[in-house]
Amino acid sequence: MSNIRVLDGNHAAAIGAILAKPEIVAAYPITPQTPLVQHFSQYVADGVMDSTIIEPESEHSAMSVLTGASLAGARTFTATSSQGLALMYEPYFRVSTMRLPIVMNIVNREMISPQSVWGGPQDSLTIRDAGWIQIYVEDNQEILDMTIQAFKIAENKDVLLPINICYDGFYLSHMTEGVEVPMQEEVNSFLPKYIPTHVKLDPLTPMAVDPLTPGNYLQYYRELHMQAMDNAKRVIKEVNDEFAEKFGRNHFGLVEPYRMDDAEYVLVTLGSLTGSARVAVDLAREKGIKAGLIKIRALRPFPKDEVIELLKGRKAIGVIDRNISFGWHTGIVYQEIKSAISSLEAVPTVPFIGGLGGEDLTTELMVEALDKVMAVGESNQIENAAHWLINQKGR
Amino acid sequence: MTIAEKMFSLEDMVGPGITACLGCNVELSMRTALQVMGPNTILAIPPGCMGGVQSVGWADKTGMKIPVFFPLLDNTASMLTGIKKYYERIGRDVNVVAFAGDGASMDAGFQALSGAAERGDNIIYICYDNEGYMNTGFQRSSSTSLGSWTTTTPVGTEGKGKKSNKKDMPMIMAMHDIPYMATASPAYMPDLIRKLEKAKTIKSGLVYIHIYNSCATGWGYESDRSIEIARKGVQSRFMPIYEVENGKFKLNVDVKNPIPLKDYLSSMKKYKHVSEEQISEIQEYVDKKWENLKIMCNSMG
Amino acid sequence: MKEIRIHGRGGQGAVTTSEIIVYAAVMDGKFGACFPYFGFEKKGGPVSAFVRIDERKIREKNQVYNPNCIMVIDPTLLGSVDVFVGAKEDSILVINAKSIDDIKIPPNITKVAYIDANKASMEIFGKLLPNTIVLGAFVKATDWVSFDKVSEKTREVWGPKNIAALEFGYNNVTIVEINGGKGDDKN
Amino acid sequence: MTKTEFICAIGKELNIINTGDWKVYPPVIQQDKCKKCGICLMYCPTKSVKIIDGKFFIKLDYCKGCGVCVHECPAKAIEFVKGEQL
Repeated sequence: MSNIRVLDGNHAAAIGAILAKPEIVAAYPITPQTPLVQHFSQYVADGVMDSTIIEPESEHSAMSVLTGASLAGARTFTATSSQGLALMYEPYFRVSTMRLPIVMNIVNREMISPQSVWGGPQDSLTIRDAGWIQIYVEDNQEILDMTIQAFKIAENKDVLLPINICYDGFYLSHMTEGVEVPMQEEVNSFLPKYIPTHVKLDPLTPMAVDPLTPGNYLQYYRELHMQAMDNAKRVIKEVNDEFAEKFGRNHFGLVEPYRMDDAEYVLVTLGSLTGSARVAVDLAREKGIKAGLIKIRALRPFPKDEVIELLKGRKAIGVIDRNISFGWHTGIVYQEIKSAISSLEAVPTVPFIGGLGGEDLTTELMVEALDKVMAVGESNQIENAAHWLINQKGR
Repeated sequence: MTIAEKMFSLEDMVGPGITACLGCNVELSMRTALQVMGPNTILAIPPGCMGGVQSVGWADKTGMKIPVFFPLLDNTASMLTGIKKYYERIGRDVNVVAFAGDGASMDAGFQALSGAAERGDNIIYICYDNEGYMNTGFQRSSSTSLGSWTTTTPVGTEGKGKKSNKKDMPMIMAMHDIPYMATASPAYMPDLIRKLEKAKTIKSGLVYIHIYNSCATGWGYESDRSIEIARKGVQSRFMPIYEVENGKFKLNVDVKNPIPLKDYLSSMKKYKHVSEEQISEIQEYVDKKWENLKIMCNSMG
Repeated sequence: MKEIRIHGRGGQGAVTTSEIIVYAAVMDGKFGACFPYFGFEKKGGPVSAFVRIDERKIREKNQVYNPNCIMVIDPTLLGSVDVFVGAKEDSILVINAKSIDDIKIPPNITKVAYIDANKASMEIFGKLLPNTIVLGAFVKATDWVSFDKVSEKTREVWGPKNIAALEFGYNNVTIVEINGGKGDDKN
Repeated sequence: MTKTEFICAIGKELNIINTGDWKVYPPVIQQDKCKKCGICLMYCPTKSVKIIDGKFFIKLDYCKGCGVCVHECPAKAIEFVKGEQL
């Protein structure tokens, strides 16, 4: 049983989080995440939501409040964007290395300068190596479903890592569409209460958290952290399957393949831009071109094996990045893909960059990208510099 | 029971050996504070002297008999808020306490502390003020006083120590309208203990206790004079001992005949270069602060 | 897929109007998606919102560049904003206007629904709130979403008084074919 | 790499540091001069002053020999016993 509601992405995220019943929520408002915080405050004011809400004085404190609450044993939730995430970096890194299963939605927004408030995952991709699980989603249904799943993944005893559900600012946060909302009882039976056993600040069981730790111990903890990331790959898939069975919606775990069975020319996408790439693939298929795409959902842990399996034997690959890795002259996802498939026989790959600062990545641009991938595949020429996708329509 | 007997009856919550310097005033203050706080306490010790002396622990061992953790330098109050809110939510009364240096309280951690004070989060925040970043070899903090030598305000042909006055943190915290703010000194132990006991009873908001701690290593004096220097700080009116409860100011140690400031300053190396001109400048500051405090105590007492 | 671009001024409810249309589409069993133009909405300044309605899931998350329907809530925008830009062939214009005689409508638009929503608004509300009247006209002119669902959501977000305005727009809109076509039939 | 039973940096067993080794000379309370005021107990940074059967003693296990007790004792009852260098 569920009911369909018409929600923007922030509202879908808020409802997903509320269904998961976090005990402590602390979030600092920032465009484009602000409506999410407002929804929480309103739901608490209306008595619909039984969370303790703390209004911190900064994102740094938001994450710090949750660090304390999680150490005390609470299920916790927050959300932020861009500059807020940057301010939060210090406690952000720490939360993962303390193995606290905090759930934080990142409403992806460009990093400044120049001044910009619009969508793009540069913020979270830049800090992909801070030890958190990062999952990128495409539409509002996926936001809601993954916000629920996030708690189950993070709190799994083989994982115990914090998790980000990342969705593009404005493109999803301010887009309104129909979303199926599960019933509270169903979510309750899917998501058991969080009971920490690995670390807890409680006078009944005194312990020190983060004593001074020499490198030989620290390296051991890092090794365990890496194992937890590996475990997370399995758990993300298991939770996805269980969710699909219970709620009837399958989001494909680590990577979603689209029309990949016999695909020769493949686009690799992340986040909300996947939609127009799907349309471009469909248009190519109508013309008899064997096009397909894979949507990277889990960026950390990176689904290396799945990516290799999906990309081997293709004629050419294009990676669409709404972000930049400065100094590499490509996007970040491109590097990840290239690293993953380095063991495969060389296949022409094209790095695309576009849609920065809230620029649209239109269907036409995705068609352009696919055309380029085909041309490169036929000429078998490896491109190194990024191909820019420029939206002329919006100018 | 005398104060000494009472203190002897309370369990020391800190591990028996921590690597604080000889004669460390802060070790004394911390052990005493935690004796008063007792076992039903969760403690935060941010980076600083007391974090550096293995009081949180070493490797996979703990430094305390109570739950203890390292917050970041700049988020002590926020982390404690999260802990306290959770315990309030589940209906357990736990003392949630910070023992933080002046850097973690008055500089990097000030925003988080001010935020927690404004929200009325019920945490006990103890600041041990030894007027600088002592754990890393005495760099200046906003609590370092005018003219003081530090490694980042050195004395040379041009430099004459720190160029600005000490930040008046107790008054700043009092102006947050928190239910209880107090200053204290380890030299005035019964007063300090009474204030810590008082702190435990406050449930309506943030409690801030500012302990003036002298530092043998950083300030430059023999370790056995640790309490003497702390006492001189109070008796020269440099470190006024007062409390503010629900807006009411009360001077706890009324220094009627202060010792000359010079006697205090000249007793340690960090001021050995200080000129008569600088002393009169510091004296002016101390007099002004004292006068203001007396006015507050008279009008808002 | 039907694509709609709504033009209004900040505070006139253009964004909420787009959400009501999506609500109705979804509740009718279709798919719908909308978002505002990603700018800073200031009261009185020009704003736009984009809506898509389709029988299948909507995947594009971009602005609407080539609308099948253009809704103009405030006629004074015609002087400052090129509301017709990118209009698809045989598209529909729904506009708050006394008449369309003085409006230069491009050849791509072949059906026009117009209503003097300002006048009606003064009669119904005693002040200028033209959006629900134009929304009623839109429902009638396009028949893309059901009146019942639009009405249901309008009541929820703006209250019962707006239902009279919605009905007025629906019942009193003048629909004309121009440029020799039947609006949106080809799309 | 040193393994522990924990998955993140925590400590449960109490860490013992023998700071008693730090002192050069041990401070000793001369019972005949002691007025039992308790000042040494209040001011000892390592909490090494103990009361046994109403008498004050300095337990030397963790005493670092800072001399605060010697300096503060109003009865001058505490002395470093210099013959007994540790």
